[in-house]
Amino acid sequence: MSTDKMFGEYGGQFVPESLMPAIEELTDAYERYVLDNEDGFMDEFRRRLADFGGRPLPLQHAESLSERYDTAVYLKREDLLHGGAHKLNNALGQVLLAKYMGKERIIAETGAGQHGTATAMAAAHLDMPCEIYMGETDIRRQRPNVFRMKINGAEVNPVTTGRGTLKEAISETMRDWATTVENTHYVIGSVVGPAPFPRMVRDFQAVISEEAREQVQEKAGRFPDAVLACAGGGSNTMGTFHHFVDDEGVGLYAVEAGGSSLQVDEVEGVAPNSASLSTGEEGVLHGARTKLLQDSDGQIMESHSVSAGLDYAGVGPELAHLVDEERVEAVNVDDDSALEAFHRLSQDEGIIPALESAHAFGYLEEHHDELGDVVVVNVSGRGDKDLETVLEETEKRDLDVAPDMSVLRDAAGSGGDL
Amino acid sequence: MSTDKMFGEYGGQFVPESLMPAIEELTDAYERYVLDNEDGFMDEFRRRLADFGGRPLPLQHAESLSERYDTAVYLKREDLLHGGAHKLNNALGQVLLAKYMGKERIIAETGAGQHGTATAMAAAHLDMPCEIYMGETDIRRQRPNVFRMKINGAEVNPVTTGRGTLKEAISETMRDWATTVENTHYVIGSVVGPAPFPRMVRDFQAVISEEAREQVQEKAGRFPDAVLACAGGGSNTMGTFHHFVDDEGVGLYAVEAGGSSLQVDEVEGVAPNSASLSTGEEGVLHGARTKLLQDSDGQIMESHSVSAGLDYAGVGPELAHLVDEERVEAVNVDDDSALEAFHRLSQDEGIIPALESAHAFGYLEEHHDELGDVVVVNVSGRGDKDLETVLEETEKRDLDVAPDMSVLRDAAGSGGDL
Amino acid sequence: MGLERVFADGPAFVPYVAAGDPSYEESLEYVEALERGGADVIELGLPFSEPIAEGSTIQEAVVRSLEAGMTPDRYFEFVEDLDVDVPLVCMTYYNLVAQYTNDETGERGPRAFAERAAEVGIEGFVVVDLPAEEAGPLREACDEFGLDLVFIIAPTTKGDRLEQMREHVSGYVYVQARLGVTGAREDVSDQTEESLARVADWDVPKAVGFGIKTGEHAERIVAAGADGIIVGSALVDIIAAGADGEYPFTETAQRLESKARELKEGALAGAEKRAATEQSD
Amino acid sequence: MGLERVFADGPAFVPYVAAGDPSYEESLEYVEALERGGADVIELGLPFSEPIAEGSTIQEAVVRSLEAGMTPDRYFEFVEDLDVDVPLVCMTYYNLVAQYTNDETGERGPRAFAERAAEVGIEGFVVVDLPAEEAGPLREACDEFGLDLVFIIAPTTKGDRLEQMREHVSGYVYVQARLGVTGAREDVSDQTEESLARVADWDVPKAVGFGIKTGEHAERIVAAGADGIIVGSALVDIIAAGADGEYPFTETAQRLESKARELKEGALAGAEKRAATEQSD
Ligand SMILES: Cc1ncc(COP(=O)(O)O)c(C=O)c1O
Ligand SMILES: Cc1ncc(COP(=O)(O)O)c(C=O)c1O
Repeated sequence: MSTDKMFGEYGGQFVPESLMPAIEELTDAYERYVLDNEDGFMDEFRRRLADFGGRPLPLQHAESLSERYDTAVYLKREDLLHGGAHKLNNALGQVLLAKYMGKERIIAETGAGQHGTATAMAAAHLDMPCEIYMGETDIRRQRPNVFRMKINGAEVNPVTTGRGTLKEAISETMRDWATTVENTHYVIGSVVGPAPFPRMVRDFQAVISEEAREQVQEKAGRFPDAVLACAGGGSNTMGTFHHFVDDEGVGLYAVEAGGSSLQVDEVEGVAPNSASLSTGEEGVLHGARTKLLQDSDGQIMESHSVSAGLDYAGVGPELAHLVDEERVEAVNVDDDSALEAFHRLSQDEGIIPALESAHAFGYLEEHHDELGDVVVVNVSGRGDKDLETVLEETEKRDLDVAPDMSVLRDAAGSGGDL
Repeated sequence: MSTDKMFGEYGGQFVPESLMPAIEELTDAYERYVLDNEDGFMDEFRRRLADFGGRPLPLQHAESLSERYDTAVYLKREDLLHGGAHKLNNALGQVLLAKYMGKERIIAETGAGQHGTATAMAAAHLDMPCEIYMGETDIRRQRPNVFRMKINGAEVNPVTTGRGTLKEAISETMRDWATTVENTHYVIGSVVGPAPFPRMVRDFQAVISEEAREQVQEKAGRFPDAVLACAGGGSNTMGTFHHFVDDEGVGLYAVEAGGSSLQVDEVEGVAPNSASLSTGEEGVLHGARTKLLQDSDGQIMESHSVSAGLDYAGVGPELAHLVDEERVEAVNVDDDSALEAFHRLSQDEGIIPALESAHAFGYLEEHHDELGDVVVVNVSGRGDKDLETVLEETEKRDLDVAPDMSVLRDAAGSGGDL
Repeated sequence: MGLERVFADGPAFVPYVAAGDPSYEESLEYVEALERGGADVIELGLPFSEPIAEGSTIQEAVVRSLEAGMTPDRYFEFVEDLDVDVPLVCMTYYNLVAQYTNDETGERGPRAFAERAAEVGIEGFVVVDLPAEEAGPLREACDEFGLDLVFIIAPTTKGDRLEQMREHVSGYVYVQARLGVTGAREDVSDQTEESLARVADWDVPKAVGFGIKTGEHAERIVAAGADGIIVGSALVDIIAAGADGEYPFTETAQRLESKARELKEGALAGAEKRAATEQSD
Repeated sequence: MGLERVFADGPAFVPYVAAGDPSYEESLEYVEALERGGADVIELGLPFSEPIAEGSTIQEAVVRSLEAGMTPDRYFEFVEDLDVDVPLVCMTYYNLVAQYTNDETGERGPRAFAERAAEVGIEGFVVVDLPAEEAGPLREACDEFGLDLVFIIAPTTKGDRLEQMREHVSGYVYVQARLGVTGAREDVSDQTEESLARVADWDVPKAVGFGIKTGEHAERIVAAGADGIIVGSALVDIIAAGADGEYPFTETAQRLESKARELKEGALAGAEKRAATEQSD
């Protein structure tokens, strides 16, 4: 076992044998193209990230929040990336890599639909046939994204097993891959899965912190005291942290979805949260040893979060390692806090964040006085995809910060639901 | 009448007397802050466009389209601007100007909802109370945008007069303004309305061509033979053309919505298109003399286009003038062609354009062999807001290029409509 | 000597209705009822599809009239068909003026419009979206055909603009009582007196409009110095009630006539009050 | 001498079912029925919540078993309760091995798991998501407790990987007949012969699985050189039909038994055929 498959004791390659050759092939391609820039792969990747993706993206001084918290708050604007989330950094990298590897077909799983849309966009851009697996529950709660994938020419395959969310979609994509591995690349959507995925996805996403680290020095004249990013699988998290890891004074906060509660229901096998870093135990899922939401037997729990993109029982192995090493602090906020933060950022800064990203802002609200003078928060995506969910969940909760939506109902007449 | 209220014989200030003082005040502010950069207004505007808006935006070489048409096609990616359309360039400029002018309240009209969302975002960003007027028909066909405005803290006032589209919304906003003019700025959404709006909005949008003109020289090593932009009111059009106007060899094409037909129904007062440049007559609407869709008596027609943002019976006076001068060519494509182009760009380039922008690509498809070797097309916005409309309109038409959407219907079960 | 003459003998009552609302025939009767009620000048609206300065009452009147088939040509016929002796002012929006075409000569625009208006006996214009700056061509046409061009002074009109309008105005000056759009209100705006004060030394009569609803409003406004009151929405509300079938046609005409009388009497009472105050000063 | 022994006397029939599917009691009977039908080794699935290598047939079996309350501890009880003489292999996913905790000692992980498995009489493991690279700790534990660790050779396993696995494997090698996930198929994959050829000179027995459905498939595969056949989904389909109420419980047991017999006989026929071919070569 070569050490670079591991992050401390996390990581590895726990996959059926039929996938191992593909993973070896991928490891080789990763080393050659990504690490060694063979055939100018990384140059092409960066060029496409700029021209197609819109990079570099701003680090914006957030005036209202800075005033509210008496702290210089900077927003890393991944919501402005083509497709509306940081996900394209990785999807574009992997689809391009698949092309360099001579693959003819792309598959991917998606939860919130953001990775699916990013992959569908990248595949359309690079002219690769593409199929996306998505749980039926997620299809229902993220319909606009389903639509976008189809519009981009991808197939969307509904996954009906389990609770029909991200975990099941990953499993189903692995099944497809086991069958088609010879001509197909599996574009995994976060820093999870068997090596080399966690490292590779992190490297594609590291452009976030590469830019942010320079930008914050330029704008604030110093390093930040804290960097916040929400953590589902952890790709935006690791992307936002990576280049800060060696900067000792910089606190790194991975904000997980606390859902409705941190307690688990062992009997039902349900965790009403997705806080695997905060509450999970070491185990093996989807190809890697990492922290998991599991029962004492090792059966994986159904996670739950109001934000589909955080709704995952595992987390990237590198992040698990960095938390164990106390380099990253694993924290979490609950659904209510995320929803309130969603409305706050929308109203006070004019930026509608993804519900995922809103978690980071929920943490900022709750702990701003412990974070120091300069704080960078990653806005991992925009919230257009979450409008339906937010309407529904906000009404359930009767939140103070929520706007009055009656104009939408009044005009619903001939239009149908939002 | 000072000539700079006019563009040839177009333009002017045809408004009720109660608005004239505000318009004079605005003219003064425009000259001082925008033209003379007083108090560093333009510096602040540009800084905010960068940090909040995400500028500069790429000029992307479109590989598939270039191959399809055997022409170097470049896309100006305004779809990547914060909010999802070029509209923020103007909204941010005007809301900031209102702040410099000491106004306390913002009102705006919206058709597609893109100008409304941009204004709501800018107002939230700059902490200005904001109300948006929107026709009831448009509220129904652009629900996600209504939602976004509300989420950003704006009020949305439904307009029930007439057919409930952009024309009525503008009229209603002018009524509000006539009442509140002392403390309120009306952020008009395109290069229309009384002077100084057409010039001022153009100046805010001209950043598009300022960037594109440099970028195309860098990427293509020369000036383009043709520049294409869709035209509703004409703000993205003028923004995309402005810095090319003096470059004689560059053909400028304003692509209007041909709707279902260029014929009008005089009896019903309905034009099944919004092609005011191509088919309209000189007249006075919403404060300016320009080309209009009107009947022989001078009553304004109801326009129609599958894309709400082009659905307007007037057009900016400067554009009318440039068409008369033969500097700009007024062309149009019909609903079908726009829908097909929407699917084509989505599938071939991985960019889901706004239905408005899709018109420019419809024209490219139909006339690519007459446009020369290097063509710049403005992607004025992204199509997320149009998903419902496209689903509906595509199904009606049974288009070849459209994807199969059954997965959405199958999973609709407990979810409701898209 | 144009429209100024009607203000000579005491405060003028100037009603507004949209011609052809809710139908050609009914509208003829309504206009005549207003004269019976004491109108001194009638502002007769030529409806435009985008009435940006009107509140919902007049917007709806415009829709009713347009739907009943009103056009500029029909409008001029309407004026010819009217059996009233008081002067008529055509109130409209500029695009209808700009597009008007003389079918015989083919001439188009303000001159053709003014010529035809004069022919049917109209004595002046109020063009809502035509500020003094843009009024050159119509002003010329009015001069040629002996018509008055009435301008509106808004509460926001001050300084240079005010001076400039003073030069252009003729017939009477329309003093807009408050900011905003047309529509009957429950109160008299505080802005009214201020506005009147700003034009106090102008030598044209001052007619105040926007929001006047009752005889009592009329009285207060005339007492405050107005030479006339312009009332639209309060009258159009009565027509709307008739159009909605709340009252039969003849009753609607009677209601209009008595509302007109109430307003005219209010104006007269206001004039007496003012005379009294002026004497006591 | 471990599991190899069962392949000594002719082709082995190796059925797979999920323990506890659809209930503890029924499942005990089903396993016994398989033995009666001629099973030589039984791969008994310990169900994991994320069965990433299974097709829908076995996925659903896993869900039925988990919903009926199967856990690793219950699984070991199940094995103890079973009244069969043939060797049992535990087929599962690695997380259940890694998390397994010996309640008495508190020891957790592969060693605790292997110890308990050996205790109840299990003779080997197939851990679907544990490639040779990650198998160190479990390999050690197997050695300690005298268990076989069976690896799967996929159609994609070639070159160095193949050599490496040759060294680690014991009991038998599980030759995956085709790419993809488990599930009964209508045909025999062309990849089977190729795969067998790649391991022809290995000295462990070769059992072929994935997609075998009928006696005729079994025959062809054994004729092609396999020492055994592994059949899961085709049997689980019968259990599923029973669980769905299509057949009463006893009939389901009989159907399983006769399916087993069909497969075993197919394998035997294949062995004869091969012997015949080998002679004629
Ligand atoms: C906007 C956004 N942020 C964050 C996430 C969580 O993923 P990760 O933790 O890998 O960044 C998602 C996943 O869909 C997402 O869409
Ligand atoms: C994306 C987009 N493009 C174009 C337009 C048309 O406006 P304009 O012609 O002023 O650019 C709109 C208007 O809403 C729009 O949303």
